[in-house]
Amino acid sequence: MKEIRIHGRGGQGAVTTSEIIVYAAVEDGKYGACFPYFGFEKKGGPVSAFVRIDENKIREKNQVYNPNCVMVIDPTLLSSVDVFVGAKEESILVINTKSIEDIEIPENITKVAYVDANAASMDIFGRLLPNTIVLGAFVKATNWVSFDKVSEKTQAIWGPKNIEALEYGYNNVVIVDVNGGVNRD
Amino acid sequence: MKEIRIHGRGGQGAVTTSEIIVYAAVEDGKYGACFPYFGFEKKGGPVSAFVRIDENKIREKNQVYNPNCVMVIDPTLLSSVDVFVGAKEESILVINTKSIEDIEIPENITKVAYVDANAASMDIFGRLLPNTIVLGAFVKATNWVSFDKVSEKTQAIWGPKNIEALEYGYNNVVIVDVNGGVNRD
Amino acid sequence: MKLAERMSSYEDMVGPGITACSGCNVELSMRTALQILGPNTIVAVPPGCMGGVQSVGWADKTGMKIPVFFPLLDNTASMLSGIKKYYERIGRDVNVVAFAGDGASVDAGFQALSGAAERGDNIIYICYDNEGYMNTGFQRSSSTSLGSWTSTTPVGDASHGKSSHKKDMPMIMAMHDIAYMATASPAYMPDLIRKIEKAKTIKDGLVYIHIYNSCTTGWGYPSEKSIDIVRKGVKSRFMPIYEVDHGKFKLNVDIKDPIPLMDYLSSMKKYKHLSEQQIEELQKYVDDKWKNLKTLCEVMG
Amino acid sequence: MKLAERMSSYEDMVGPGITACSGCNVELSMRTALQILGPNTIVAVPPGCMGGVQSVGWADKTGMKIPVFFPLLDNTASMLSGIKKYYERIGRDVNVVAFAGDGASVDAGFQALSGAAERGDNIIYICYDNEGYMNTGFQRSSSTSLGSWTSTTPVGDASHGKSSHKKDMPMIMAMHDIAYMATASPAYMPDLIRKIEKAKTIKDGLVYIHIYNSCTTGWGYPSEKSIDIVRKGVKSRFMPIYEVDHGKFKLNVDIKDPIPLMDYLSSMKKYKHLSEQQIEELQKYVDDKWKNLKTLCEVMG
Amino acid sequence: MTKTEFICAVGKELNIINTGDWKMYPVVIDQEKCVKCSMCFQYCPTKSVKYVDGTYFINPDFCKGCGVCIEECRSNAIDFVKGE
Amino acid sequence: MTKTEFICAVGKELNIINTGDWKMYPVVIDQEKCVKCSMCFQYCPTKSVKYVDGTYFINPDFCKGCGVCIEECRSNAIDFVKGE
Amino acid sequence: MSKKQVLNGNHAAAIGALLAKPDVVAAYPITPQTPLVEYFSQYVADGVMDSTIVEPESEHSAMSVLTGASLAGARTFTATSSQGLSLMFEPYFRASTMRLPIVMNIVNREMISPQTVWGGPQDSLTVRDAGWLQIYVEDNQEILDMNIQAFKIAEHKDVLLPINICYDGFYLSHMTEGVEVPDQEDVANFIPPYKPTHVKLDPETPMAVDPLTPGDYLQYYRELHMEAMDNAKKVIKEVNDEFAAKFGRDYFGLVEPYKMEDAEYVLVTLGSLTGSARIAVDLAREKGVKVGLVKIRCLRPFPKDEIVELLRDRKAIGVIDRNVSFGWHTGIVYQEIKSATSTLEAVPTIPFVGGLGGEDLTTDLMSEAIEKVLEVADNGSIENKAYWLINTKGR
Amino acid sequence: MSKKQVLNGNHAAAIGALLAKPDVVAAYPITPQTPLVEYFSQYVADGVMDSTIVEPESEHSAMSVLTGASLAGARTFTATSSQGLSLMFEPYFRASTMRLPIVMNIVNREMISPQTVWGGPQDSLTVRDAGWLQIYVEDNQEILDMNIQAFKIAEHKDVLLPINICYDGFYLSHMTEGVEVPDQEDVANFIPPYKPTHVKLDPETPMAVDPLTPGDYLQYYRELHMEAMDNAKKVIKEVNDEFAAKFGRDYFGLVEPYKMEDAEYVLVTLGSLTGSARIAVDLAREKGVKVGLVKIRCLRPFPKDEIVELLRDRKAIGVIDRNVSFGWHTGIVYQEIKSATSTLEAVPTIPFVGGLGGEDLTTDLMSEAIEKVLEVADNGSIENKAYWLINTKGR
Ligand SMILES: Cc1ncc(C[n+]2csc(CCOP(=O)(O)OP(=O)(O)O)c2C)c(N)n1
Ligand SMILES: Cc1ncc(C[n+]2csc(CCOP(=O)(O)OP(=O)(O)O)c2C)c(N)n1
Ligand code: SF4
Ligand code: SF4
Ligand code: SF4
Ligand code: SF4
Ligand code: SF4
Ligand code: SF4
Ligand SMILES: [Mg+2]
Ligand SMILES: [Mg+2]
Repeated sequence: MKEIRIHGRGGQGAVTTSEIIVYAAVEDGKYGACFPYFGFEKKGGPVSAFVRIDENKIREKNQVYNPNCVMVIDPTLLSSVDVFVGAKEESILVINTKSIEDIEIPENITKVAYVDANAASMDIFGRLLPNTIVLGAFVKATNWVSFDKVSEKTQAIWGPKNIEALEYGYNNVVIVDVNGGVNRD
Repeated sequence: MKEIRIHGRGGQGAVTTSEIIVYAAVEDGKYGACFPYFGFEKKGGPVSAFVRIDENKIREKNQVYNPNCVMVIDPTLLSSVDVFVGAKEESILVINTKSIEDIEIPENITKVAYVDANAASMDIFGRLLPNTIVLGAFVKATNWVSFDKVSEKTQAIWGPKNIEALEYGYNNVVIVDVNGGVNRD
Repeated sequence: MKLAERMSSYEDMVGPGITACSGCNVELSMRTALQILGPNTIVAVPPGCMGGVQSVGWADKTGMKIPVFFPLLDNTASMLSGIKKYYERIGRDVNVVAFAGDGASVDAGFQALSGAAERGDNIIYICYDNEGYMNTGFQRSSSTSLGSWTSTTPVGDASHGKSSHKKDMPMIMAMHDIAYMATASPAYMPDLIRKIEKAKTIKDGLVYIHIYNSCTTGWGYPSEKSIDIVRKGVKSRFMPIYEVDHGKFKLNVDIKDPIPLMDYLSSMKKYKHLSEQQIEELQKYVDDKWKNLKTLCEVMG
Repeated sequence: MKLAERMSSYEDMVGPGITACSGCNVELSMRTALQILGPNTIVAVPPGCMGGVQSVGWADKTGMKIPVFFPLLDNTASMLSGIKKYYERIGRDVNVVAFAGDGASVDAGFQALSGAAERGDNIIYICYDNEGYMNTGFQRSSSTSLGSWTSTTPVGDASHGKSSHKKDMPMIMAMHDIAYMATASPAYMPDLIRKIEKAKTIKDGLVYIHIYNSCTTGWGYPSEKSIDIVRKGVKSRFMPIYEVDHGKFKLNVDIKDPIPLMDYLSSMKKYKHLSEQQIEELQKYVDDKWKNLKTLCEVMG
Repeated sequence: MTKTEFICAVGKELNIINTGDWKMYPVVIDQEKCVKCSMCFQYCPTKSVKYVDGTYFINPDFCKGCGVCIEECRSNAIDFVKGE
Repeated sequence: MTKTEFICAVGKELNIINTGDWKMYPVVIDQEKCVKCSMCFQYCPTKSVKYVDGTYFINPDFCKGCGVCIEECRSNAIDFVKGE
Repeated sequence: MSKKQVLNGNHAAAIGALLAKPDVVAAYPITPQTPLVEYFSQYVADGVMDSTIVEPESEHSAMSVLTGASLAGARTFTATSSQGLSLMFEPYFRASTMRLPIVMNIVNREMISPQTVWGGPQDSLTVRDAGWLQIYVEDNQEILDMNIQAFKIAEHKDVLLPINICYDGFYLSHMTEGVEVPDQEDVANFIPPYKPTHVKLDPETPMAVDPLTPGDYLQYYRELHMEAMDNAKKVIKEVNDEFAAKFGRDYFGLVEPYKMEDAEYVLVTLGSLTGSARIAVDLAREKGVKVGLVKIRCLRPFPKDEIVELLRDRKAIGVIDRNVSFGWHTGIVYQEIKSATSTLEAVPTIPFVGGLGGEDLTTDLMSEAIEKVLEVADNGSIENKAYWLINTKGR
Repeated sequence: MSKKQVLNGNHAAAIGALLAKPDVVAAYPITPQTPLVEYFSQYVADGVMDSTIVEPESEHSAMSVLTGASLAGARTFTATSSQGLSLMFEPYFRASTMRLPIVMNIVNREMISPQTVWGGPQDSLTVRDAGWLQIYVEDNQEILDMNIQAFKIAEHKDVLLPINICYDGFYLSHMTEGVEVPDQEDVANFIPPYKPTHVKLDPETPMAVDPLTPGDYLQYYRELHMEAMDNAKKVIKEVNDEFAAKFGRDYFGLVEPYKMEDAEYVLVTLGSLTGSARIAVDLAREKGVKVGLVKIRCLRPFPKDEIVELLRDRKAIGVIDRNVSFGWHTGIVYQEIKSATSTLEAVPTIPFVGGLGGEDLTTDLMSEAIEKVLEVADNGSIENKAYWLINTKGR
């Protein structure tokens, strides 16, 4: 089973992103399940969402405590939220950032996929809508769900501009091995 | 234990009458308990109330099904209500009526105490308020509670005019043995 | 047609004997209203005197010739909304009607009524206002007037009857912008009859009719005075008779020369302890309300 | 004293960070009101945005410097009545205040409020009206205006936003004959401030203040337009600013020359689908209400 | 347990309560005095005043004897029949 | 179970939520342009505009960067500081 | 010095509460509770009592007013029945989780539909899991005495929970009998003043009540609530004993055993029906049948240990329920008794149901129940479904 | 032909109901139920569904509107949570005693105080005795499927009772997964139209609903109500089987046994927590521990017989409650299980409590529960008080 934890801010689409991943997994013939952490955050506050993908029916209905993958849609969260907590060994970080130089990446993370989604978003949308870009990066970096299905659902929910963003993320993500990890696919 | 069932019409004070009897019993050093049958009768509809008097604590909290005494405050009830139902053997009827000639008195009733409370009430109050008069008749006919205590409470609740009525009933009640009964006190 | 003829042409929908007190003008109001509304009517009678007197029935018997039911004390209007919506859905035009006391309307069921009014549900809500909870023995309601004795606003060293004014329910309902709002009195029968007939014709929103009734048992007056009392209520301007038809105010019974308020107040027991000051306050309330109402009728008529 | 000086002399009673949306003028209204009411205040914030944004606190921490609590959505006014009555009993003069949404006031908690008004309980009830249930994601309330999109009055082939008009809560409360009723707008701060200051001085009955707020997230407009929007609301006569002091009506912001209603309606997403007919209905509603209000102010002023 | 034909509390047959026996005395209209103003008809709470072929009369079956008709008749055409 | 000193849900210490980090860019008043009309002060939802000794300035600690003050300042004295 | 008065149950409750001097009272009238409210109002009007009375527009507001008053620090009192209890259910539940020691009499009345106003504890039993203490009483003296004890129990620092005194509508509320009324001063000495600190809305000590709370804290508060329930068992017994010592009337705390020493058969009862059950027990004893009775007084918390002790090693048991548990086809008390005694060896236990909606549970019916218990003890059959006690007297 | 969609629980409920074509819907928004209402409204706005929606001002009115509509003959649907359920408690209770087959989803949410919005079935369990059928489900597919079955069960002529489909807030309501959505026509064939005659307000067939009713009649209606509950057991199983045959998904009716054939130890579960319990059972089985699981689906009526059969002759049992029974210091399901099994020889049974107010019941905690069950089976001790399952993950 693959477990993903997504971190974003209220209004950035973290929850919908998690649903798109599940949609793709199910359409790919796998099982998927996701749910948001429900706080009471309005626009701007930190939010998170949890995703599971598996070959078998997913039975647990709990938060993801030990993600195989941590997705960070808003880089400013790093200062206030411990996004790495509980990450499994050899897990993946997918993050919106210009560079990972200043990020202290814990040992459990052995692969980092990053993309400057903020900048790209300003280019594509003229405002800050980084989530589909990060989603594209996620699809490329993990290969857990098919790009086609993700793209199909993204189109249905958010329309063509976001496909551009998705593709941007997919194509421009920088994937590096860290902490001695080996990029296995 | 003595069990009494009182029949009257809404607004005639049957319930308060039952409470006065209990008051007297308690003040006399006995135990007493009463409660009304609660239908939804407004002014004019038939109502009934149940009283128990005993030397010991009264434990049952139910209607009186087998009264030793049936009190009828309004004679017109005879046509619509079976006031005699369940009366114990050798029980007493206390009734507001000019005469008992037309009343079919069942076998279980062996003593009848009657007084023309309607007429007396018109004299005393100028309108129909027969209940204290019938209460006076009851006290005299049964001797189960003391006249003094009944009178004390009647005075407290309804004032002096009613004492006159009470005394009228007490003094003018006609007590007759029927169905072979023997007036034992 | 003559009133008696017209009314005789309507069948009485209520069972012939109900156990309302002798002389009760709420019984009169209910019978009259349902007579006019007729057989194509479903009526709710919430807990209160009119429910208590077995107009809904007893055991496995019904109290009326039309469908009748007990809503809860607090949900009359919403139950009716549900009924009406279903009949609208299946395309049947049925009068869906409440005959509810002031307790059920102005107090416990007020929110449900206000909600139905806001939604514009097409129900006919008749409130019979006898200014208190009569069925449970005359406790105060929000519709009890200032100074009135009730068993929960008793008179004693530390208390002198109800301390606040009557909630002005008709005006509050009018401000809900409902299709039709009217007050009525059993003393003014042709007016009352016309209003119920009018109510039947309204199809675009909620109808609220507020009948100023009285109560021989609770208020303390002889049963035969039942009509006289409410007539005095109207003539003293205590019970203003008006209507608001889609926002247009109209005074139906203009009392140019009111009888002294005391003529009304002194005709029953519940006010017998009133102090000078309470009477003044009541007079001021009546005067203010009348003035406001007249203005509204002039400007928004 | 200059407004800024006066306001600076009052401490902010709300914790410095609450999670209301960026630009929320309800946050502004709440902070301002409680600043004026000051430390001798107990405040209820029912479920709704202002409760949700942690103004009551989180876990074992409080969100305010004054006693604050969550009433139920449906019992704000009655809980306050209980508090006030006890303080009156022990002879302490404390401001007992609600800061409650339209859902909590005009819908689920309306009956409790109406009851407190009728009893004349001396509480200060502030309703912030953002025309819907924002905390749960913008569902319709009785205070949502005609035609507005909400998530429960969506727009589609068979539906075109809310089908009934906004319940006229200020007028309904005024008709409850309460001690003081006022509407206010965060766009008209000195007026709003004066009204809260006035509320503090009322000791003979219920105070109801209805603040016409807006909601950047639900209504759909950029956060910086938060004040502009409600200003347009007032200038188009959609949000009339007036008060009723012990029965005396007064128009506080007379809009002699209204801006076109469309200027207001078109500045947000929730109305973007409105049809000609809906716009006309809204215009008529606004015109009628304004006319009525003007009349009342003239005659009952 | 008393059984009914219903599975929940409904009632179909009309319940008849004999309120006619509440009254102390019968109430009767003196047709001679009656000016047909219809007041008694309008105000009778129990709808016991009937109007048939231009004439008002009282159906005693459910009349409770409240006296409203007597009070409201301005022609004094109605009264209790108190005689034994 | 997390224990608290309370037996039911109460809170005594003030909860501080750092809403200052919601803003994208700091907001600053250009004192040169400011005509002291107090609009920013009146309308700031977070009460982040302070008035001290006749001067208005913005306390950034809890300012969410909503832009209301910028919008409402008729002298264009306020703006985001976007420069890197 | 106490003195004897002749009082109906509602009057006894009003006087009991009067002696405890509540600060704020808010109640909404409903049959059969109404007279209680009226007595109260009259005492206040007459200046006999100086409680502040608030007249709410519904029971929902009645409970809400008291919740507010209690949060401000007031001693509070109210009463309701059936539909009123249901209507206030939301604030009712919350009063317990807020730990507010409100005292409320429930004048037990059957739940509609069908439309009814008569007695039966279906109302309070249905909401037994809302976190309140619930005491059921048998006669008017017990009503009065428990209304005094209630304040002391509820406000006890180890309890701090709201409490219901439940008594049968009409059977007690409208039944008049002699009742000893204790002296005001004795009661004042018995009940210490209420000075809350655990939760209080006061500008002098600002606090938030009910911040938004995550689950880990919530669980802690739930644990404390359940512990307070456990503590209540001890406190109810202590207060009972102290009351008995001071006023001379002992109710045995959580459950009252009657002729249980050597009993082979047992009737379990609740409320006013206990009276006729006692008589039936006496009658059976006269015939040599070793039958006893357990009267449950405290239903919440459920006196599991006491019941286990009392029901251990009996031959057969009958539980008399004046209510139904729809989903079990028995009564509610039966279902709870079975749960409590699940560690005992199973003996035939009959779920008797009857006396609903104003039907009497006569002595004859109680005797019928005893016979039935003897019968199943013999044939060992175990009943699963309600055995109806049908009153045919007076038909 | 069914088709797979990716749906959260609220959406699944909305679609399930949509397929059953209710006539009148009235619901009031509350977290976490709100999206259900929103989906519904959107379907109606889009003309996909032609239900009549009434927008009430509170849950009290929501249930009242449906009561009225159902009395008029409508098929009715709604949903609520926690405070909303409490607020509608008076008309809620009455809908069952009026025998109105209303279908209501309860999106389980913890009860305040403390102020909370998160999951947990405290809300619906507390009102379990109000005469409704209550089904608890485990995942979104079951939500959808049971919303279809619900109408057929509730409207069955031998049942005619309202029904709750209860599902955990957030854990299911906001959890998104793949769900098979049956074809509209298949569902239409599966559920016959609703044509009430037992109670109906219609001028063409005038009747009184709820006349004032004396106790003897009331008792008869109560007996019939309990019988309808008994019938529901049969009907739920039949409908389950028919559904399984037609749509290929079998939920086993009242209770679902999991690895119970040879189980020596048993976990009893309810709702969405069953998932992690299943995993824990599998993990324990891998270690050779013979543990099984009983998932209670139908709580009202309580499936006593099925539970007795399944729990007979086991060594130890653990009941996992995501709720508390204040007066028992356990969970509510535990208390009911004990009652049901009182005729079995007593084995150690542990009342686990946890997962309240949004706390997760993780697989680790379920494994901890199994270990604890094994432990008491060994030392034979019998627990009386809640054993708390505390989630320390992520702290
Ligand atoms: C929830 C609830 N609370 C209380 C009652 C008791 N009750 C029945 S009728 C009534 C008063 C009704 O007053 P009103 O509506 O004015 O009718 P009236 O009795 O005056 O005819 C009350 C309080 C009830 N039935 N339901
Ligand atoms: C009885 C009950 N029903 C529903 C809810 C859910 N709920 C919480 S806040 C809210 C809406 C509040 O709307 P409003 O008062 O206008 O405040 P806003 O969110 O707009 O600030 C609702 C429906 C609740 N808390 N209690
Ligand atoms: S108590 Fe009053 S309102 Fe009720 S039936 Fe009697 S007279 Fe009519
Ligand atoms: S949703 Fe609207 S009302 Fe609520 S905090 Fe955000 S802007 Fe303010
Ligand atoms: S009121 Fe008198 S005059 Fe008029 S119709 Fe009746 S009987 Fe005749
Ligand atoms: S006495 Fe009363 S009931 Fe009889 S006819 Fe006259 S008005 Fe009608
Ligand atoms: S709004 Fe602009 S001009 Fe006015 S005080 Fe603020 S900064 Fe100065
Ligand atoms: S940006 Fe918004 S929060 Fe910041 S100071 Fe300006 S108005 Fe206040
Ligand atoms: Mg009334
Ligand atoms: Mg709102």
